[in-house]
Amino acid sequence: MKEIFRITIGLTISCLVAAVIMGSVFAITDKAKKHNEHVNVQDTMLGLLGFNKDKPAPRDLRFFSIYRYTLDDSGATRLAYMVPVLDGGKEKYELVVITPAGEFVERFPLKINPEAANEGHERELALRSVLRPSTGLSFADSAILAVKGKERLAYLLPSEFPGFKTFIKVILALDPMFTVIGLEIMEHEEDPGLGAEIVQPYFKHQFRGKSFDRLRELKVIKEPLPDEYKTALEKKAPDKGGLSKADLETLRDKYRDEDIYAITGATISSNAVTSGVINAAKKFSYRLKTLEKVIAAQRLAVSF
Amino acid sequence: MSVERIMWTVVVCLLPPLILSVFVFGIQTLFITLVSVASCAATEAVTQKLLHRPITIRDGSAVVTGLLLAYVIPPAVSFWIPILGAVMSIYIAKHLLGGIGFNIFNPALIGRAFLVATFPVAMTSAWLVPIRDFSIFKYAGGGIDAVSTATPLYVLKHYGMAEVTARFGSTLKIYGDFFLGWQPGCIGETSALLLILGGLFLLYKGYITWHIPVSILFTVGLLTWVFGGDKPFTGDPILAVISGGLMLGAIFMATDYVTSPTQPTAKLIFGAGIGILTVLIRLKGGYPEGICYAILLMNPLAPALEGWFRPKRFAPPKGAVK
Amino acid sequence: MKARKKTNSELFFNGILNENPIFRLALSMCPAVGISTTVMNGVLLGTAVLFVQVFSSCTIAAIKNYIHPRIRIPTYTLTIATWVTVIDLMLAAYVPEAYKEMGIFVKLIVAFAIITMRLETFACRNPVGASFWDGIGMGLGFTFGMMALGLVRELLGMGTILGYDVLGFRPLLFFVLPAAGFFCVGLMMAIFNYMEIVYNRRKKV
Amino acid sequence: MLTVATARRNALYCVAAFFMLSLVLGCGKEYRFIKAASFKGPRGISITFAGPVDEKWAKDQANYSINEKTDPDIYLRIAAISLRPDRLSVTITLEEDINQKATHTLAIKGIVSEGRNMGSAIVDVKKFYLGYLLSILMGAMIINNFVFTKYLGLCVFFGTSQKKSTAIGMGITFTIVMVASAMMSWFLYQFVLKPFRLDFLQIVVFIGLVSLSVQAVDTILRKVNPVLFKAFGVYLVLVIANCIIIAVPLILADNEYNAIESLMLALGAGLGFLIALFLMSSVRERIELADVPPTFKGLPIAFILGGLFALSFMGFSGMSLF
Amino acid sequence: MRDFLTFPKGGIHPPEHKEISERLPIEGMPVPDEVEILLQQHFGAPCSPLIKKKDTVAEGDMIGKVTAGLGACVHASVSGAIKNIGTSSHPASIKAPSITIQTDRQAPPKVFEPVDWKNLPRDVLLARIKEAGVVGIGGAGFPTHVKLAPPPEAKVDTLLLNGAECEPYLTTDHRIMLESPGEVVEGARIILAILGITDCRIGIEANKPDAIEAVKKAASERSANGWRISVAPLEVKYPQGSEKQLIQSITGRKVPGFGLPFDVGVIVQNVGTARAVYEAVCLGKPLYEKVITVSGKGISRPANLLVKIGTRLSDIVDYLGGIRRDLAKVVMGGPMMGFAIPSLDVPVMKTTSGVLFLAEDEADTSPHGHCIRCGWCLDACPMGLSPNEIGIYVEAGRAEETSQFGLFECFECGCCAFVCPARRPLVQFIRLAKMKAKR
Repeated sequence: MKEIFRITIGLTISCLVAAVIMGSVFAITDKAKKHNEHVNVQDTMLGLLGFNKDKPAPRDLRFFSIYRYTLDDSGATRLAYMVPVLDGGKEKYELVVITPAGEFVERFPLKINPEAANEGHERELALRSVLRPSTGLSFADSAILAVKGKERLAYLLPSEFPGFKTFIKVILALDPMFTVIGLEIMEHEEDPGLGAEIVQPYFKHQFRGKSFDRLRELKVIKEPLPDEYKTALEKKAPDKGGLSKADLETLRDKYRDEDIYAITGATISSNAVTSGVINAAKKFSYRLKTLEKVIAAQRLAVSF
Repeated sequence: MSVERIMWTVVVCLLPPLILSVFVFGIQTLFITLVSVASCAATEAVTQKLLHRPITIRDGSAVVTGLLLAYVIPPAVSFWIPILGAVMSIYIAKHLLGGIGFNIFNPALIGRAFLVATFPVAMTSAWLVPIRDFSIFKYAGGGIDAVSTATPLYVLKHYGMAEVTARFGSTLKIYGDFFLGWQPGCIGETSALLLILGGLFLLYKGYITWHIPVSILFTVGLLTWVFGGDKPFTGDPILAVISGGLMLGAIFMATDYVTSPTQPTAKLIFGAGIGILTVLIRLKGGYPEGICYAILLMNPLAPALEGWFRPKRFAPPKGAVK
Repeated sequence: MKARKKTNSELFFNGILNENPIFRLALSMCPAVGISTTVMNGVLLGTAVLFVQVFSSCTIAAIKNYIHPRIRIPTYTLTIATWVTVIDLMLAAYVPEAYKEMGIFVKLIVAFAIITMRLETFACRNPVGASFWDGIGMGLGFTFGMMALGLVRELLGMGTILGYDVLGFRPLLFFVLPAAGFFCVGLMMAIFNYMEIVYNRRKKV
Repeated sequence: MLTVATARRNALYCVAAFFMLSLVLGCGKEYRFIKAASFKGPRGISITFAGPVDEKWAKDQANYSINEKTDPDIYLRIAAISLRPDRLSVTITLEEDINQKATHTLAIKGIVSEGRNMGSAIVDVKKFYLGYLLSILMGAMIINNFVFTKYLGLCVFFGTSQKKSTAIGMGITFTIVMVASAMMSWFLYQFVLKPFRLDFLQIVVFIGLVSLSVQAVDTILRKVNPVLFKAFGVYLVLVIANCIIIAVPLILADNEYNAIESLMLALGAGLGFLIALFLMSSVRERIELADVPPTFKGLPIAFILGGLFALSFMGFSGMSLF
Repeated sequence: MRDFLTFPKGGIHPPEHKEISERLPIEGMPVPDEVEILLQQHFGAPCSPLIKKKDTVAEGDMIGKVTAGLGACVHASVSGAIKNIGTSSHPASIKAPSITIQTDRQAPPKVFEPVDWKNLPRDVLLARIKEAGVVGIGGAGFPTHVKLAPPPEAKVDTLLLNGAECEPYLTTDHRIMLESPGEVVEGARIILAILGITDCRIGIEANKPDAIEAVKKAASERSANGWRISVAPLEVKYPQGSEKQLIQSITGRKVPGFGLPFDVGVIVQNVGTARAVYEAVCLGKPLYEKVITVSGKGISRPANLLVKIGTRLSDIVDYLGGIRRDLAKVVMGGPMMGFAIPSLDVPVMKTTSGVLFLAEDEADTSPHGHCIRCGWCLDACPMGLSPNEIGIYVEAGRAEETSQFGLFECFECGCCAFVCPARRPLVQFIRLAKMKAKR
């Protein structure tokens, strides 16, 4: 009996100690983790917009996120957008609920710190506090708007779609006219040497400069990538076998309206990325237009 | 009767497809094959020398492996690709495991799987359009990129049957061409006719039995017919059987003594397993052709199958047999 | 045979050579096969294992007198799991890129037989200092094994070492594939065996 | 004796009940007037009604709206609608191919049958759920075999694959513990760790649960069937040192699987381990007899074999069953 | 084509080579100067000598007797003086006790008085067989008097006479059946009388039509009064003459492993044994002479010889004009089941059915390779065993584990080794495995 008591005490103490250690480490690292992740995404986005160490981003460049949720309000499906608004110079979020057909339903101001809005959990708490308890809530996607001063620079769309093996996660950058600015592959598990080549500049940069109308009709062709095009896409410095700026421009113009050249031996991955990009752009442009209509009608003071 | 005799007979049976491939894909296929055979033989000799074993190139098994390895390589690859494949086939898949008789996996196919993993692009896209005018030097001097094409199974998998007929001609023409050997594909796998003739000769000599090839071809045909089309029972079993490496695999690779079971029932199961896996990979998998991996996947089952299907004992004593 | 107390340096080299966890003890093989594609991966996972091993060894060595023998194994598990959680959280926070690369394997350190084995056979019988050196040796042995594998695979598979382009081309893509991990470990073990055979032969002569 | 039989029978009932439950869940809900809705071809959806519907109503495109469930605001454009002569079934053809992996929502307005208005309905159209379950099972078991394509559980895998009997014993024990601990972990994770944001404790909790289920299986087996315990008890300790057993709960935590799907994954992982062990052991029993180079004897050659297995399992890469 | 009887599983068709000696009548070989009679001629215990050194013995005198265990006595095959009692090289290369007799050429030939056996009771018949030291001369040399007294619970209903002689080269049984069919059938009748049954079937392979005819004629002459003695023509297939296969071919019954023929109601005797029984019972002549086939391309003059037991092979070679230069190996017994012997000093035994002098082109002496698992040996094995596995296990030094493949059911017929494309000495492997597994 005494032994059992001792064992229990011992186990409890060690569990408590372990829990304290893990808990404190978690508390310390969690912030750092989030910060790092945020910085990472930020860097990628800046990179997509063409900013890097040599060409730092302007001070007045800001990113605003729109979060889209689907609501199940006792049988009726609703879309809910968390839209950043300016309220007396302060950044806040407001929730706009619309029907699938695009008609305005209701709107709520949200009590959420814009910094904390990065956190899915925080957002959910804020949403729950304004919605009816019975409403079903599920996060759909988000879009990021890059704004410089008053001018919209770009839309950044995190998106994921099934590839050859598992999901491919990308960020697609569109300009205000929905022309592709750039594509960055964030995560994938494609085969090395085949599907994994989607991260290579010669593939992902093919999407650059495709106008929205061209993008809609974009196809994947199974022809060898012309060498000059490849050189242009890889964009090495002129002293490393790259091209001069003028040449680059001419080549870009020449191939601007080309279809996507598939990666040799990885047609499935090429197709997956292409159709994923097309879908993301198409859906986003449609939704943005709907949302903007509602915003205009409601006279929301959005920050973008 | 001797191992040498069997192996060299297999070599002879394998030669007609090679000769044909010179006329279909050009003279460089001969060169690739020679490189493959030579490097297999050389690897065998060097390995056996290093391991202080008697050198047995003369028994022809390395030559057979070399030939088969070359036969499952596309005709437009660089010549050093088969050299690497040969090292993998003979050194790793054969001699490390204890030499002939213990190579659990078919060495030539391990070589091919290794090459597909190492040179995915070359091994899956260096196909050539068949030559029809005997200009066998057409592809010899390079310029291969411009003429590379797709295999029928690739087209079928990614674009459907309609595209196959659009590219290769009417159904009847396809049957004729493919059966005779005028289809894009690996060096030695295109001609169903010559492979069948070789197989029949081996069958006549009693070196192989019908069980494995027939059960593979039957299973593939049946399953393709059932599941291969848009709707059930609309697949094309004939095309499935005469295109790709199925014939070569079924007749010359799956029947390899070491890597297949010995008893008739076990052979039928083994063949059916290969057939099912082939169709599974062809229809649902990531590759247009599945016979190579299907055989490799069934090979390790051969020891178990042999254990399960022993010959019927004359009259075993009571309790001696499980 | 008389059990002689090993010096710290002996403990240290024991883990690296004589009882190399990967090539000699054949423990903790999963990451050796799965993610030894680059030297950097090896270094990182090795460091993680080193950390867990050292801390767990020291912890157990420190509290060994208070552990009730009947809950020995649960205590080990708890200790290891705690330190694994710590390193897991830290890696996730500070080196997210590499952490992503290593995937699930950092968490799987908890199931590594090598760590439990060292606790059971060494740390619970030796003082903290010796356990520390033993843990360092084992951890470094693991790191060394992972790095050796990573070196071969990175060089042959991508033509680079530590990310720097050495060969200028990618020789054999195969070595990047996880399947090659089996071959590399097998060949490496054979090399260790061969060295042992040669060494023993020398000693006889 | 009696208790053992009863326990067995009860266990059987439990299993049967479980599968019935999964069947019911798998088949989805009953709809009042719409009997079934399913994908038909690459861009079609077919709806079956309980009674004949009005032709004029049925042919009106405005009565249908289809969207992917996750995109309720983006309607798919309908190209054509066809009604079967018996007026019991409608096929809607869309303008573009349907992403059949996603669930689609089909809303039907004011169904008119025999002059009566049957009201509106919203139907989920998705692939056969059992097929999905099966693909999880097969995926974990063969296609993404944990040993040969995910490279987990290797220490135990190489340690217990020397003899067939050991391998099978280990595999079965492992599968049982795997399923038990994975299900417990899933429940705990879904209902405790996640809601209370304690996911950083997952490693401790999961390893604890594994030890617990090993202990539980140990105790139960010892009491219920001592014979079985004698056969399998020795492997129980090894199970804890197997990374698959901790990897599966971690994977479950990363993916949004429901209970049945988690069960399938755990079962698949266990059976896949069993298959891998069986294949490896039957092959190793043969290699034991071979003249393997002395430096490769034992573990090195087992690793080479593992590599060859992994090479052949690459044939499954990119396969999706349903 | 006629329907010949055969067994269903396994079997092979090796080249027969019987044409070398099948037309040569049995020829009595002159008595050699010295004979060496082994005291262990057969299955069972060795005999103890009944005489001392320098004793003189007459032809047919018993010189060795079994004192304990299973066995049969041995007799002097020549008259003369005992030169030595020592050890000799046994044909199977084991040193065995033997008696050497210096022939006395002046001694008169032995004359035997025939008796009418029909009035003798069963015990006497058996005793005469035992006295004469008759053993099964076709195979292992099992003492015949033991074999003919099966335990009472065994219900024997058929006697099978084995005249298949399926081994290539050998023609002794063929010549015996051809030249003295009456004696063979008479021997069968004696055995039937001892067993108290009436049915006898004589299995003869179809490649000996003349023997079939001769025995048929003799059998029909002697088949009156309820005796049912008939000839069963057998398909030419090796090992048709193996006991279990013969029983299956003729009666369709299967003798279970480790069982004996009387378990399925059958007794099998070689035709030569039947003739020896006749001689022992009717003439009182002990078994000290033996017909052997001397054949192969390596001997100058092949022959079917009637030799004294104990005649050394060197004497036979001298008598037949010596060996030829391309001799590769000497085999005692048939080429399939016989064993190669290292020297010509070994004497003929009761069970010796032939001596083959094989030239280089007849004997394959090239080295063997690895098993390629073609499975041909599995198809050839009449017992349904797995010789390939046994060979591999033996080579790997794990002979003890081979009993799972039915090691002890193997009777070493050699079919597997004959078909093996890798020329693996499977029979040697199996013998080795048996030795190790017994230990």
